[in-house]
Amino acid sequence: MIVYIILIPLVTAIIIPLFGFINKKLPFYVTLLSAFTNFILVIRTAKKIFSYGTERYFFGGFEAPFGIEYVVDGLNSIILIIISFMFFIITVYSKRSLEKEIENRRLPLFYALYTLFYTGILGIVITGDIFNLYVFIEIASLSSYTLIAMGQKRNALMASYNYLILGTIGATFILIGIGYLFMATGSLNMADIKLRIVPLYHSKMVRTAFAFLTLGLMLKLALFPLHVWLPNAYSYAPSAMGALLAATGTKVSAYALIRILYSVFTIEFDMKIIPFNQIFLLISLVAILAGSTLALAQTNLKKMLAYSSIGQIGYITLGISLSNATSLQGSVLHIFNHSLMKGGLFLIAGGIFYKLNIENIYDMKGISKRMPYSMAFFVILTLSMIGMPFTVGFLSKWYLILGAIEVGRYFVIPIIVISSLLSLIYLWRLVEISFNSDVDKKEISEMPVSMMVPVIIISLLTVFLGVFSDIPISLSREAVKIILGS
Amino acid sequence: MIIEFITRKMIPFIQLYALYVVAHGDLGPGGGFQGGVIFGTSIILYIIVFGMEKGKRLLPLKITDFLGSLGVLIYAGVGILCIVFGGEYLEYTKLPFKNPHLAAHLGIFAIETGVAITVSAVMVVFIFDIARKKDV
Amino acid sequence: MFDVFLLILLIIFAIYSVREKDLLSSIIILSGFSLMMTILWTRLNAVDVAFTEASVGAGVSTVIFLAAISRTKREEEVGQGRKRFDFYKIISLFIVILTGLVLAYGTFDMPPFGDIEAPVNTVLAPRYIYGSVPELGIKNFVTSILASYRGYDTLGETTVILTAGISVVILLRRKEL
Amino acid sequence: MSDFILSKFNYWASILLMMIGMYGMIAKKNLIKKIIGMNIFQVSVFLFYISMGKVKGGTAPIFWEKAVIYDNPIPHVLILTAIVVSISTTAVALSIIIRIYNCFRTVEENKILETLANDENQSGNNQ
Amino acid sequence: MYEIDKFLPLMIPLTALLAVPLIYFFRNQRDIRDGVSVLAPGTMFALAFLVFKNFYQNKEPLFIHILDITPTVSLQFRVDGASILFSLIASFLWIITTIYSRGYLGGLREKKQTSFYAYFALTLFATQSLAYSGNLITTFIFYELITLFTYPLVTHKGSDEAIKAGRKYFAYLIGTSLIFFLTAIVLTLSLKGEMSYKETGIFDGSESVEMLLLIFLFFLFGVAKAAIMPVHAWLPAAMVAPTPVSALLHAVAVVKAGVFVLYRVFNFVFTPDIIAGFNGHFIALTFSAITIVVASMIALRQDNLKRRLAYSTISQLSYIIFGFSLLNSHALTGSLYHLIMHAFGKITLFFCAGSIYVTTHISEISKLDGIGKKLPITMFCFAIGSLSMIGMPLFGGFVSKYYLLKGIAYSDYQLLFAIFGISTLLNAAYFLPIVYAAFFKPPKEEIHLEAKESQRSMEFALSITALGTIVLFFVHGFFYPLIGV
Repeated sequence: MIVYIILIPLVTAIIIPLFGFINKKLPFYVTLLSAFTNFILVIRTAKKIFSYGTERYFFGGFEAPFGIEYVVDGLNSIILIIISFMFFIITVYSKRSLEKEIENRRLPLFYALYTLFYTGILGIVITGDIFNLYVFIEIASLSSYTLIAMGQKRNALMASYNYLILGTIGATFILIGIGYLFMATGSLNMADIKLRIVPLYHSKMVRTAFAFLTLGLMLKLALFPLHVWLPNAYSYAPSAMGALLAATGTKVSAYALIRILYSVFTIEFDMKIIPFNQIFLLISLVAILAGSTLALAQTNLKKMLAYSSIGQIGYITLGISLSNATSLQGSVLHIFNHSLMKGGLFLIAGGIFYKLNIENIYDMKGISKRMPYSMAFFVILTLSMIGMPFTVGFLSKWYLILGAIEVGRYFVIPIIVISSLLSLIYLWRLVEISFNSDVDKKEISEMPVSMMVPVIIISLLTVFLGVFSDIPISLSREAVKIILGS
Repeated sequence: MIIEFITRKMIPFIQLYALYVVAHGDLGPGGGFQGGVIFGTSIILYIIVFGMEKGKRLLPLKITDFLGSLGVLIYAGVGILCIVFGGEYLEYTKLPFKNPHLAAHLGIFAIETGVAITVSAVMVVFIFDIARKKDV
Repeated sequence: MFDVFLLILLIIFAIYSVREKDLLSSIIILSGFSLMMTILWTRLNAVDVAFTEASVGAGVSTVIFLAAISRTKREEEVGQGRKRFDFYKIISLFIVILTGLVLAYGTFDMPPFGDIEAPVNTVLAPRYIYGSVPELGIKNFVTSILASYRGYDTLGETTVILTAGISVVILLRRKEL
Repeated sequence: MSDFILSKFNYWASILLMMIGMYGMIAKKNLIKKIIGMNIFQVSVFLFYISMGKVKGGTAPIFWEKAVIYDNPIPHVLILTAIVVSISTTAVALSIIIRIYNCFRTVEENKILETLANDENQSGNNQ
Repeated sequence: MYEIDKFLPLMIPLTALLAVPLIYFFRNQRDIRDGVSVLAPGTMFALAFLVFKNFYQNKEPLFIHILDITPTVSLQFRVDGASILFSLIASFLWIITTIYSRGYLGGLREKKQTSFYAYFALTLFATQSLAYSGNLITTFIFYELITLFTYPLVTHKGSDEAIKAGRKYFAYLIGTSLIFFLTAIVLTLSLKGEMSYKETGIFDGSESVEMLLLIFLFFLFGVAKAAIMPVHAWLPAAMVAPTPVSALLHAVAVVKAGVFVLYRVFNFVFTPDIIAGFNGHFIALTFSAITIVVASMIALRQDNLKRRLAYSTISQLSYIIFGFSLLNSHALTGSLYHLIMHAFGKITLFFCAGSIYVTTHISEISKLDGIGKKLPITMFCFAIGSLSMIGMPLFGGFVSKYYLLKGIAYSDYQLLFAIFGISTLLNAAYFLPIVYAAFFKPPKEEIHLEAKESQRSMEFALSITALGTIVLFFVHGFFYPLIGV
């Protein structure tokens, strides 16, 4: 019953405020419980999917395209797995850091919104109906606006407002695109549209719809020229929320983009009818370089991580734009990996802020004396970010490079290498500074266990999946099968 | 003075109309959302005329917050009921009534009520919290 | 013809409410805009939507707008030292016009206004129109779709409202203001 | 020709409205003005949807014995949802604006940005 | 039996890896900790010897497939003569170095000794794995790991200067390997679809000459650990590290790892014939020759003893590359011999430098006058080491140089004898004056010794290695089956 994947968090989100009336601490445990239940449910569903194939659910018993349909297939089950996992992990982490950053009487409502955000992104991933997609995008966006505005500094408010403006423009573009598409095909169900769109390849309506849908999603995805909202939003939000956004927000948009490109429109439409891939490839490469370069210019740790996310999003779109099986596998893998790695890095940044109240990199001299374990895991995740073999980061980059070679775009390789170097530089900066011991020896002050454990789990997973890599690779292969419809 | 009198007399009718709109969503124009907004508007009107304090006494904030959640809960709950009675989510016709049409009517009425409760509560919250000058 | 007149009026109102420096009057104009939109939609037989827009667009949103400006500034300040050639404005104008052109480009393949043969009216609509009464016994098709066929969307919609409510509470209900 | 224009006029008008609203959203520096623009933008999108649902000689989509053709109810439903979304966004945006006003004592974007820049400098000096 | 064969080589790096938690666990009992870090290399040496025995019985190389990272990228070991040779040397010298560093660190009362030993063990793990790695990607992984694990050792002091040097170290090694080495690997894979070493070479000469040349150059300069001239600057920078690190890692493990990778590239990725086909060896010869001469000249002008040794290391490494690129069997034998001989000689010299520093806090050559009276054993061993470096008969250095000269004679570049002449003279010019000054010049100012107690272990260690250089001259035949070409 895949409908429960949404219902559990939704109902949790609704009843959390009621628990809040009873006790201010209770909502956290309720959230944790539902997150865990949901994770288990997702895992079981995914198991079923991978053995028995795609599963569909018709709401109200009205068969598609007349009713709203939920589809879980190889592609979105992998996304579901990573999202629910990261949500669970970050919820474990969130207790202490939120108790520090948010005053306690506001925690119940905060957790309610937090779970609503989760509901929204799950809905985006799981739905098979294009208007339903819009509704859930709005749920996720609205809650994230507020959650970002809950940040401590007053920059948070402005960041949230800018995100709101741009996000609303993006969502409205998506709505317009849906309108044109609906007008051209008369249907709202993705699979149905895909069937009906074939004779309409040359219709101007369809092309406009395509333009607006992709544009709106790129805004949500913060692809390079449209990234302006992302860095502030990520760095001024409460630490846990920033981590959650970095781990899931853009990934979900990337997934939605893949869905739109390959399951609503068809691959030959993207490739042959319109010169989409060339443009998209160009944008992605620019994004990769620009993101890494801008990250180099930052002194605030969280901001640096946020800018590096912009570069990493470039990788994901790069794989999409090369659009052969290998590169798409690289893309899906990178969605998975980057969610893991960047989530972990943000958690560590949040931990440093929690213990020492510093965000600026150059104030972190000799921090490896004070938080040795955190820095050790930071190094591990850094290696994964630059694509060191034995870490998951390697897999995605490797597949992207192979994909680029497959279609003979050799110039992609140096760009990937250069950006890896840049990311090495801007991440290693911190490691180096933290090794510097020209400061008076301080006692160890690590972050509390409930914040440490998630970091440990993520880092170990980064290495484990990098070594025993057949798990992510087989999952992503299933996903690519779905994308290319074979 | 006069305004207060008129409002006092008017508000019940507005609320009655709101209920009508909610109830007759399946026959004529209107439905839970519109009804909810109108109901909320009646309270907003009350607040505008008699001031925030009286308004709060009429409808404490805790209640509105609670109602806001309750409405959605009703909606989701009806859906789950449909599953319990062997249908898909929100498949009203499977509800245990003597004929599917009646089931559909009642189910839809239930969710419309849910929508109406949430909407009216949230509308009131909007006014309470956005229009409130000082903390009350 | 009346529709055309109404549309032109709408455009004028929109331009005014964007250009007007006094926020209060621009909000009033906005609510007039939505009222006219309501009329237009009634003429297009979208009674439910018109109803909603009347109560929300002209009603609630106006009230909260007014409340908001009563708590903030009322005038939009004319940017001091405004250059005659404002680069930012030019850029945004360019973007907007580009968007409009793309949208207009899309309209050329559209079926003419009110065409019964348009896919919109042939693919899904009949099933709803002719299925609603026998299947569910609901006379108002909008309600039947809203609550039953696409009931799940409505659940999402209600959730959105709840989200907004929680957001407003968590943002504004605090001592330090 | 004229009927061609008429046949598309609703769409074009709505597109024009969208452009106006979007311009207000992007170009205006006043935060509340941006939200007003947002409202216009979204409402004009709704108009676009409603127009596509109109059928010549159709009656309102409510069962009626004498009716021959009904207008298309689907866009109406979609727009009902979208209206709700738009009012919710407006409310959230306005509450954020109020918070911003309480922190910065202004709702003009460029002034706020100046203030933030000053904050940055001070923090930079402190380090 | 055969299973054991497969299992033994894996044990060797694993032993080093197992040593790490033990070292960390006994961080408070200093003696047990040091015991562990003597025991571990001892075990590894024994294991390596067993592997050698098996290899001696059945001559053919042994392939061990560990796991697949992706369908094309797999982790793979290959046990053959060269790898056993390398692993034997590395594990043996680690024993000595541990004994030495016990004295050294004790003498300087270093902090953070535990982490020092731990990273040491990690580095040795990576080095051993690299010695046995059987395809390009495995080599690459452990190549990078070596850099990572040595970084904390280089920045051991944690001072700003050390951090800066560490940055240079890191930038050179990781930068080149990511830009050139990895690209070369990817190109190889995309051309041939496989990466595992073969006697017949991965390339079969059917590829375009330009492509081959490009890949060859990428390999040559991508492996910056071999310190060929444009990419050598990291090695002097790394001398801020404590002397045991410079001794074992920057005279043996790290740099020899680089050279070892080049050996694989020259003979198992390409083959001599193919390299000759696109004149790659000519470029390699030119660069290595230049490096030999220029590095020696720079060494001449260094006053800091460790820096002088570093530059001499650079030039000596190029001997080995030089030998590879002569493309005949004699030169190859010479190179592999030089791998051993230089290791012993140079580690002796570094040990001496270290013990001088510990006991007298002198690191400049100009202050060494008359130190021979104070530290007779040390300076005597220093003399032995230098003579071996120069290539005197009765010293190990002679053997390798002999084979290299033979290689030149069999190649068609006879005029390269000149290079050898010059460089040998230069070696003599920058080593012998030190020895002379140490024994026969009167001391400028009074030198007073300290840290007597730590002197024992250091002198023990360095005399063993010095002895080694002499012994190797007589028993070099013992290694012939490993080098056997």
